[in-house]
Amino acid sequence: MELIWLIPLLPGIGAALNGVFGVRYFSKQTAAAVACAAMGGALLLSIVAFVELLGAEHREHLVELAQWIPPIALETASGIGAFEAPWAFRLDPLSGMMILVVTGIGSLIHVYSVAYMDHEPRGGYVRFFCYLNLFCFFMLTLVLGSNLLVMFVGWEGVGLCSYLLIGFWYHKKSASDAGKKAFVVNRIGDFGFILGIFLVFFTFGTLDFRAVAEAAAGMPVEEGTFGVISLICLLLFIGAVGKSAQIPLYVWLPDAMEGPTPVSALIHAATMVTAGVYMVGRNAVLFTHAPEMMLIVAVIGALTALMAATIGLVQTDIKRVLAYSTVSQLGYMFLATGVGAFAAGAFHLMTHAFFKALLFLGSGSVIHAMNEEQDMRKMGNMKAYMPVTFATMGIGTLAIAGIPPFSGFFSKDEILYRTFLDNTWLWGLAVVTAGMTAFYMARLMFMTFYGEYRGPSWGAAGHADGGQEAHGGQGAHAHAWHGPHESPRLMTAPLQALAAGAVIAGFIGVPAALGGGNRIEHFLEPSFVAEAAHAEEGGHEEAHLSHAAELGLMGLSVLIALGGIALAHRLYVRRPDESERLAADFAGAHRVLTNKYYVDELYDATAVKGTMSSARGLWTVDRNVVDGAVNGTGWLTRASAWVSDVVDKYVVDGLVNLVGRICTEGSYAFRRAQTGLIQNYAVATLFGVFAFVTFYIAVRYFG
Amino acid sequence: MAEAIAFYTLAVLILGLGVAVVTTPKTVHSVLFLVLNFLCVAILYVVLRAEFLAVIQVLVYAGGIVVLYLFVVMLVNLKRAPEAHEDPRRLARLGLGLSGAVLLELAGIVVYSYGRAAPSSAPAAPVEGIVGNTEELGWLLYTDYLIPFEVASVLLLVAMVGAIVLARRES
Amino acid sequence: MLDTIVIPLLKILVLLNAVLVAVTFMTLLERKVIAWAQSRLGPMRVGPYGVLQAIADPIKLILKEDITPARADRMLFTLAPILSLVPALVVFSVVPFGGDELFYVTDINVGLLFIISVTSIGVYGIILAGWASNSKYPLLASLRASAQLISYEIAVTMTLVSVILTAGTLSMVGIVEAQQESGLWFGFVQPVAFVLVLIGGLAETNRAPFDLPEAEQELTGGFHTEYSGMRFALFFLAEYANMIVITAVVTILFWGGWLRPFPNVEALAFLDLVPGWIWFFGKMFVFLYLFIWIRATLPRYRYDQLMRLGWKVLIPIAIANIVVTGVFKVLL
Amino acid sequence: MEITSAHYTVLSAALFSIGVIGVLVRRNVIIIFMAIELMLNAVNINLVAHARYLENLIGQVFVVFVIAVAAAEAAVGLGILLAFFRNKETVNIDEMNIMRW
Repeated sequence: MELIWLIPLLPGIGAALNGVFGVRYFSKQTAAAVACAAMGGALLLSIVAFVELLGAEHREHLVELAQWIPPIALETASGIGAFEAPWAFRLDPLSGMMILVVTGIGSLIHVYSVAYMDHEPRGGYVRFFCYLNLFCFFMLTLVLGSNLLVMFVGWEGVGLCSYLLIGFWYHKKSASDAGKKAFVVNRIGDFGFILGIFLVFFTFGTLDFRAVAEAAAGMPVEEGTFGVISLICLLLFIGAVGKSAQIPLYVWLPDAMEGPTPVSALIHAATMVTAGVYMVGRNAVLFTHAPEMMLIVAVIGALTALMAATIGLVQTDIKRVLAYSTVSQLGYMFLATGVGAFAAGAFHLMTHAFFKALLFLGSGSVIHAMNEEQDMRKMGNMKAYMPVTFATMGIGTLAIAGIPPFSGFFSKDEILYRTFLDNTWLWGLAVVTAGMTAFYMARLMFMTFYGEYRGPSWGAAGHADGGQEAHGGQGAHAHAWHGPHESPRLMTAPLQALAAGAVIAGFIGVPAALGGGNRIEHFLEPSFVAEAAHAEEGGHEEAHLSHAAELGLMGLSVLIALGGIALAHRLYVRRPDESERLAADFAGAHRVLTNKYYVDELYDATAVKGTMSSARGLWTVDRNVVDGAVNGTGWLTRASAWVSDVVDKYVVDGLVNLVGRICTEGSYAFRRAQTGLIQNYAVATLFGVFAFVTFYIAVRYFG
Repeated sequence: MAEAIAFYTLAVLILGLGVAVVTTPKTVHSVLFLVLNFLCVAILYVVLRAEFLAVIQVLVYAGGIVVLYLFVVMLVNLKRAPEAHEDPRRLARLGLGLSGAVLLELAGIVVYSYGRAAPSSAPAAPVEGIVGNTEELGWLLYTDYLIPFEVASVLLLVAMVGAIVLARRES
Repeated sequence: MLDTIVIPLLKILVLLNAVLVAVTFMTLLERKVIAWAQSRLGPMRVGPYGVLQAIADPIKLILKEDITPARADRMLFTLAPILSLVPALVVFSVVPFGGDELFYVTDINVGLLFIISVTSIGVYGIILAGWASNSKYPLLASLRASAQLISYEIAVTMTLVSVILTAGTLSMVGIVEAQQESGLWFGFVQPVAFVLVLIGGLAETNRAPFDLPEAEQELTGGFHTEYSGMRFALFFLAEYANMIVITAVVTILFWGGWLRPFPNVEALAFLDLVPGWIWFFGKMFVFLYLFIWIRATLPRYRYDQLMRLGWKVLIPIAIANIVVTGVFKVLL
Repeated sequence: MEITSAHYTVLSAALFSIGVIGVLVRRNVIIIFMAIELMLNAVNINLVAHARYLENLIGQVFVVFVIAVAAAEAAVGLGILLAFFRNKETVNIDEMNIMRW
């Protein structure tokens, strides 16, 4: 456990090697080997650390590497405090779980990428692995950071890597635009986050999570009021909203699908976007002391889940469906945290990481097979071509739909159960969302793998057709497409591994109602409560329903999920024409959904246009008022300068010239005195003597 | 009485030789008159009971400085008359008039003031008559005026070095 | 009246005549001595052993035509020999030939300085003679002579400072008395000074081996080339008078003047039977003879050697002598 | 007919004026130098006379210094004169005005 600092550092070294030397010297194989080795090492270390953590009495370990910011005297709410931040990493159940997720899924995706990015030219290939390793470095820093500031470093770092990787194919305008969009939207959230950090320091005089939690535990719960903790939570939540793509800042995530698919899988499904959830969980004590904020979090989570799910119903781009699905699932997680089920949120985070990464990688496999074709309408009957992908994606779909015994069922059901306990309205929304999730995922599966093949015919013609949506690197090499085919072993192996994870990951959280111990919740519990509070409230009994009622709820959600799958089967497999009829019948709603509720347009019209027009207005003010003032001042200056000039020319210059004239004219007279005749000078001296003596006589004898 | 005779004789000689120095057209004659003038001054010093200064006057002025002048006169081998060229702008007449005026003024002051105040008569000559004040002067020079004396010697050294540097031919 | 005017005038008269007579016989002595040195007889025709030659020579010079060169500066040409002789004679006014007041004209308290300063006037005679002749050889010779005189005058004067230090007075009589008190002639106390003054005296009188100004081979006769008759005689007189002055001064300063040898030794008191002035003239005669002897013996110096000897040997030695004397004076 | 210090003062002033006239009127630099010496001597006469009449030897001490300075002045002045003469072949002060430009 002492070596946990190596966990982020190994990918960092890998990134540095690839970035500094690799871009110039490494072959593709070497770069991939370096990156994968770094991740593998990190995974190994993570496993060892996690095992050690499980065996430890006190499940928390702090490693302080170095002083980062030496103590600086700064004012806080309670007098002058010392602002300091060490480079410190904390391993506790939550971060332990997270590093396993990050390094585990990260490693698989690295392996997957080795094959997936094979078409890239060497420079881009190395760059990709460099970025990927860098991302892991920052993500692990974020996860392991023991205080808000270290976390913020990781937070910003993953933002940067996200930007770099979304815009990986930077020659493509949509990709670079998407990267910028992600970056800018994230900045809004980060703005809130860093303000929250300031406020945390101002309030508690420290940035260490544990210290903050202990301090916050001593403060009263802000029931019915909106105090300083609520404000902190609001600000932190804004950061989380930006990073985890919640209303209203989710718009960047669907666009982020412009990046390579492994990136979408790793960053925009499994790890980075969950950082918001992780951060809220990290500050669980703060949030539990701000019930009003909890409600807001829950509502926003539920609304996001529902909204994203509705959009996902009609999307045709395979990755966008998954993207909205991700947003929706993140909404679930926030819903969980909002209702106080932090462990459930984290549990869902983990399971989601498995099955969503699986789904993304599967979709990537399909896209790969279809020669970069992403539109589901041009697919179909893919199960015939790529059985492994079909099987694994099927498992992922069942998992996300919440069909027992796949992992999604346990985590999602835990959330629904806890939500039901807390707020039935929200529970209703969540259940509806679950149904929709099942529907659109099943739709995705059916459109892609069943039915007739609708894609282009392979050969020379297909190549041109597929090339239209292909990324820039695709056109660079003459890779003849020979029709859909199963992906290479390097890609299917991670799929299979993830599928296995998607199947079994749920079993660590089997609820008590099903005879399980819900071990994950007990394992994670210490991370979400203050130590003092933990000891105090250890025996506190939470409200819960009877096992029967719980089982009833489970059955209901499974039923709804199955209903959604069945509906999708009916609409897209048995009667495909019916779906088109439905779309035509509800053309208005369909259009709204297809256009994602016009949110982008709304933002464009309000935020972007508003900014632009206010800028233009300010520009006008600048041109007319400020410039006018400046010009007026200038005119005044010129006028006064003119007056000064006239005075200078005729009065001052006149005086100066007069002096000069006098000197000149005088010199004509006086220069005659310089004869070069010493005796004349002596005569002058003598005249002085004469004058002096005369004066003396006059004063002495006649005065 | 004797002093008066000596004084008037010497005064006439000194002034006459002085005028001769200034007016003689030939430089060598001028130098000669200067020597004679200095000798007369030396005698006047003896009259004034300053034997040491008298001897020094002869030794340094007559024997040293004026010989130097004589040397220079001989070394300066002029091919044309030394005062051939005259600058029209020179104010010789004005200078002459002014010096005369100053002299008259000074004489007037002296005569007038001494005529009013009781003129100080010479103190009685020492009894021994012939014993001088050389030792006394030596004491003064080497005690109270030691530093000026040394400064004067340094001045002479500097002058010597300077004269050698100036007069040396560039080789 | 008698004391202040008549007696001194008488003394001066006697002294002048004595000096002039002495000078005439000096010329004879020189001719004789040199002749003997060269195994000749010298003047033999006029009087017994040519003794009257000393009178014949002046008569010849006086009777000769007195030529003034056409382009000479008449005034200076006339003045120069006088300027040359007068200082030489004036010096005798402070030279005491005996301890009694009878034997000196006056004894001023700056006697030695007086002698130095008056001798320094003598140089004018030579320079003006050369200049007034308006002739190239005399001018060159006069410049040489004056340079030589001035150079050696410095050396001699500095040497005399050490003697003055030893004696503690500037008065000539006082210096002799000082030697009587100390019981030692200063020649034994200041041997270096004696040698220096002797050499300097030779140079100041333009005697061999320092007779550059009169070097016949180079300058056809020196500064007085253009002179003849009585004016030449005056230069002649001046030179020998200067010799006598130098010997007198050396006698007084270093060899006790009119004192007998070992003046404080009572055992030699019988020597006092000889009058002081005879002691004085005897000593003088020895030095005069020495001067002539040197002339007959030594070859002439080259001009640059002469100047180098004066400036680089004699003056440093003289300064060192002053320092040593001063140190002893303070210590004893 | 007693000789007072006034006599010496007038004599001194007269000799000084002769020197001044010499300096101002003559054009031969050597004679000008000599006129300066005359002026110095006039000063010396004054000093010695008053040393006697005031029975104070300081006047004579001062004369010693004046003579020393005169010697220095003569040496340097004549050195300059010789150097100048070597370059310009003149001792006429009216021609010594090259420093004017």
